[in-house]
Amino acid sequence: MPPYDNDRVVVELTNPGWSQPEIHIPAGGGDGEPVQRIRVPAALRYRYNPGTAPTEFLLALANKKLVGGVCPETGDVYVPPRGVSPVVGRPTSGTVEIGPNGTVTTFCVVHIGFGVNAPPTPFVSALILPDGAAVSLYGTILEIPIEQVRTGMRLEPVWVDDDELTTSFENIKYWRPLDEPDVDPDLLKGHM
Amino acid sequence: MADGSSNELLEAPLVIEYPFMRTTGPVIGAFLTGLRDGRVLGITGADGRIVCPPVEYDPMTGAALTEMVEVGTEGVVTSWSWVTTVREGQPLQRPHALALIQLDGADTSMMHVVDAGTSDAMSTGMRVAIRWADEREGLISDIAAFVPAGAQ
Amino acid sequence: MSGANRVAVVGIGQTKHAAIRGDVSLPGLLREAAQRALDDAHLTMDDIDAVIVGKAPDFFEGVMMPECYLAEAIGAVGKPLLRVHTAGSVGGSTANVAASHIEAGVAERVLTIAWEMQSCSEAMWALSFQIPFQQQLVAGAGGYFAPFIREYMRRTNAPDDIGILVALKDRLNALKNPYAHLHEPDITYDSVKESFMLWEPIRYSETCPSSDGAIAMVLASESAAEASAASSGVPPAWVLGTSMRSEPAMAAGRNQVSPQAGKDCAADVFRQAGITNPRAEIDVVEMYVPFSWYEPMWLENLGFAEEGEGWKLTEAGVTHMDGDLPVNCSGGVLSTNPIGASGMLRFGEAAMQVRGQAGAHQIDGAKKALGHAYGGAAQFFAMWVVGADKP
Amino acid sequence: MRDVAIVSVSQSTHQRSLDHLNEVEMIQPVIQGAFEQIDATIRDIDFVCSGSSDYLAGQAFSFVMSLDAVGAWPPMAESHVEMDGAWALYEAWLKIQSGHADTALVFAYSKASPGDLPRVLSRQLDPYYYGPLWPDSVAIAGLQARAMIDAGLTSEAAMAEIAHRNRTVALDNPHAQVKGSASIEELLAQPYLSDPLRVHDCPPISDGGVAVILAAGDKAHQWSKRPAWIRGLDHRVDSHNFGARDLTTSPSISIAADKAGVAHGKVDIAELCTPFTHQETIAVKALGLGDDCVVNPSGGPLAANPMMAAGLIRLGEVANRIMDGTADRGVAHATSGHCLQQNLIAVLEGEG
Repeated sequence: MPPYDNDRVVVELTNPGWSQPEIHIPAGGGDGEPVQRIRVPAALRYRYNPGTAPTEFLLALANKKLVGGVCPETGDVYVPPRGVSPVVGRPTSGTVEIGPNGTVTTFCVVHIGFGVNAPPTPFVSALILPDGAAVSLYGTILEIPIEQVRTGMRLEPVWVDDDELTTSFENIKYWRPLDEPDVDPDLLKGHM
Repeated sequence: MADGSSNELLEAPLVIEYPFMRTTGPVIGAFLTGLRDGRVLGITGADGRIVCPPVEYDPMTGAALTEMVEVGTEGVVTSWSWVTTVREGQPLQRPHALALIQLDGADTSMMHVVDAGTSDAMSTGMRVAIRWADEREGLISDIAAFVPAGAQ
Repeated sequence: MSGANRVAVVGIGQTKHAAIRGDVSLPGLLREAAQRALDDAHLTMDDIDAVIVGKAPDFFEGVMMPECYLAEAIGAVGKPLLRVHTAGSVGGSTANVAASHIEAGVAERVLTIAWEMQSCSEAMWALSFQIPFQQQLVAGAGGYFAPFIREYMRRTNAPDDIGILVALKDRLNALKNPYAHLHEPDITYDSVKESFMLWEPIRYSETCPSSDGAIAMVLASESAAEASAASSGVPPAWVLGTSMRSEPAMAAGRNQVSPQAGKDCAADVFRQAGITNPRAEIDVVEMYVPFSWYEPMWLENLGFAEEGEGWKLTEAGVTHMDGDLPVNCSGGVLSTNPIGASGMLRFGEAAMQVRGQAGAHQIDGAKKALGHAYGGAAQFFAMWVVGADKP
Repeated sequence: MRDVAIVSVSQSTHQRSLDHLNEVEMIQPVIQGAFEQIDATIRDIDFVCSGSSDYLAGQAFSFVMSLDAVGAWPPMAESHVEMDGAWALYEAWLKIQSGHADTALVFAYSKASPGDLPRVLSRQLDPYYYGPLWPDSVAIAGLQARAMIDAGLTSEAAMAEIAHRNRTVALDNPHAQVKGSASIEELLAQPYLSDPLRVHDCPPISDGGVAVILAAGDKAHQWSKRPAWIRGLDHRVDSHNFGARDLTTSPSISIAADKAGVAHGKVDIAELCTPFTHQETIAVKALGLGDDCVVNPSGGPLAANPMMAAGLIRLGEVANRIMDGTADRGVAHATSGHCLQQNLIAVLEGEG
């Protein structure tokens, strides 16, 4: 059962509950239950354009590549790039290819997944630092027992089949372990 | 270096959609219940004016209001504009008037639509009447539209 | 503070918080809190010079800039009305912005209200509807924060039941707070431990609920505060310091376990309040803890414990009501979470403590209290220190 | 009260649609522009406050991402209002008045192009009675215009004249989106967009942003030869119930004008955030402006109307004319909600 629905009951108020003041309603209404709660659907439709730097990132993803934006002052590579270095407020000076392999910087075990793309639970959701990047991406780790997942572990992305590649994050189906030595977790502290 | 040749413009639809649920409290609930029952309620304002649709708090002083009264189902257009570009969700999917309508017995106006056919049929001061929805469920849309009085 | 006019809290009112407040409309919810705050201050709407409101994203309730619609309900017609939005910290930020009206001398008495009616939609939806091209958040909202909790555990070697202790304490404290959303008299260590694991290490009973609720406060200048207190018989809570700090969501060198913005904000607010040893000088803390483990994490971030030592305070019972640094006597966010209001509830509960108003969850003789709020990717912080004695 | 001034103003060249930029990419050069004008950096700033709305582009937590454009690292004292940037400036001004800051960066922006703006703005209405009817913002403005016309307070010709003047002066505004105008007769020959409003009576839909830097006392003098001192600043809200209030007047503008001291001296220029032609008439009257006051020398929101920024731009336009010496005293106005429900008034003055 989705835990978030557990407590969704309309309360019967007791002290110190407080209702709006008693009102006087003129006689003559019907004998149905008074309206207490209404359902008002709303749909808003937008066009979505990701912006210049994210577009570069998405086009690269369609070619099974990861790119990040370079901070003009520190040289740190931000992924996904948004066009601006968040630490200096200046445009990133171009994009560079990073990864695609990476390192787990931290993770959790998910027992309640959301959306149609969620793998069967439990699964590991991790922050993964692509090689050459300064910050981590979220990703799912499969092909390894959950209890063996650890910070510092090396990973590679598993891409969708070539004929399914689109300009989408979903091109990376998940990440799986590489047979490489772990990275010292303390070196990853500022890169989550 | 990946080259920055992103002249390509990526675009996709983004839909933000939800079936919002709203608790009504006593005053709004009584008004919507009234619509379901085929009558219109107003509320007596701090200055004695009858406010319709009824509000919980006086529009000028903010005082909590409690005395609901029944008003008419016909009234007078106090202002209007003509909607030519009809949009999703509007009660009438053809050109119509958006109007402020002061119902008989009320001292303030309600915003709703008038199904007048053409803008030539609209004028400030014209009398209009409620055309009820076929199925009423306790929503503002229980008033399907207003129509020129005598035409409903 | 900085030579500005003194500010005090003279009225506090909150709603009964619940999953669905089926008895009130959206305006009625705000009004309930506002009227209680005014009654507490022995004032009326007419006495108020400005109204400052805050809530989390408009998508939650499906009303854009709802303060315009709510103007009458909160007595704002003909007055200044300001709407703050700083993500989860908004309740705290809103109180701070309200205080700045008095400090700046543009108002004598202001009403500040923060709220959320989560029953209008679902926060899980509003926080995670799918944006084209972007990554689907298959892990949900908790999946965003749980990895940082795991990293905290890794760095500190904290025992894995510290979160259970926090959840149990806060939910038991909530039993002493009649306004709290969750009242679970049968809760036990084992029931928390056995509750559904959501985002390991976070269990269901270690997460906050979704609540409808609002809180309002009346803030006043020194002379107005003394007049109000003389009338109401309840002493003011003097605002000894207010601070806000923000940092980017992602930055090389960011420490998401103990963000620099939180450290800077705490240092600033304690400096303003003349506090050099917060552990010794602060009597009670209302801290924004939406997931249990954030209590030990914030104890360190706020300077109440050395780095890596926060969990030891929790484990030793220091943060219990009978400990020497009680945290979240109200039951906290873990028991009540109308998102936009949750920060101001922390600020308001802190003020209730130094006014001696907290009833069954009162800490006797509380003189100085910290209210704390945070939001976004643990990147927006707002805090205030309130005291029983005029600065 | 401390002496606080606007010392730098930067804004976008507003456009109907900036599809290739995200909001961060759009606002960053504007913020950078405000710094470059006074040779300052974010390190010189004590407080940052911004204004934006998630509903316009359909971006939840839009302001979280736009913080990247500030470069808030190390962390900064920062806040955000879900309002026009003019109210962000108000919050920053309070921060300076209370002594917590001497300088502030204020910015605001929106991309309204991704959505159907007139429909999106219906989400501001009473969610029980009016939201479910999805009335568009132009038709709602039409109700107010009709009330003005019926009361004899304006006419379609007078409204066209206002449009003509604003669009014509916009030729001299490098940031404007709608520049130049057909003759009044030609305008009046156009069909209605939403009777009684024609296209020229309505604002364009714009993407864009604005950034302003505030400084107190000596710091203002250091950054500007002739700072635009904020001598009065107040804002007020009217009832949301526009079926219960007189739409032909604006009590909130009148109160704010009185509190801000508009009448305490000659007003050389006024920049009014009146997105519909008939609203200029309401605002001019409520402010008590005389015939010798130049109204909307920039072309106002009829020439470019980036939501959430348009009000702060009005303060910036007045400040620029004071800083460059073309005006000594000016009034700026910002608005929020339908039918001028909420209004802010600022009085700006040069030295002396």
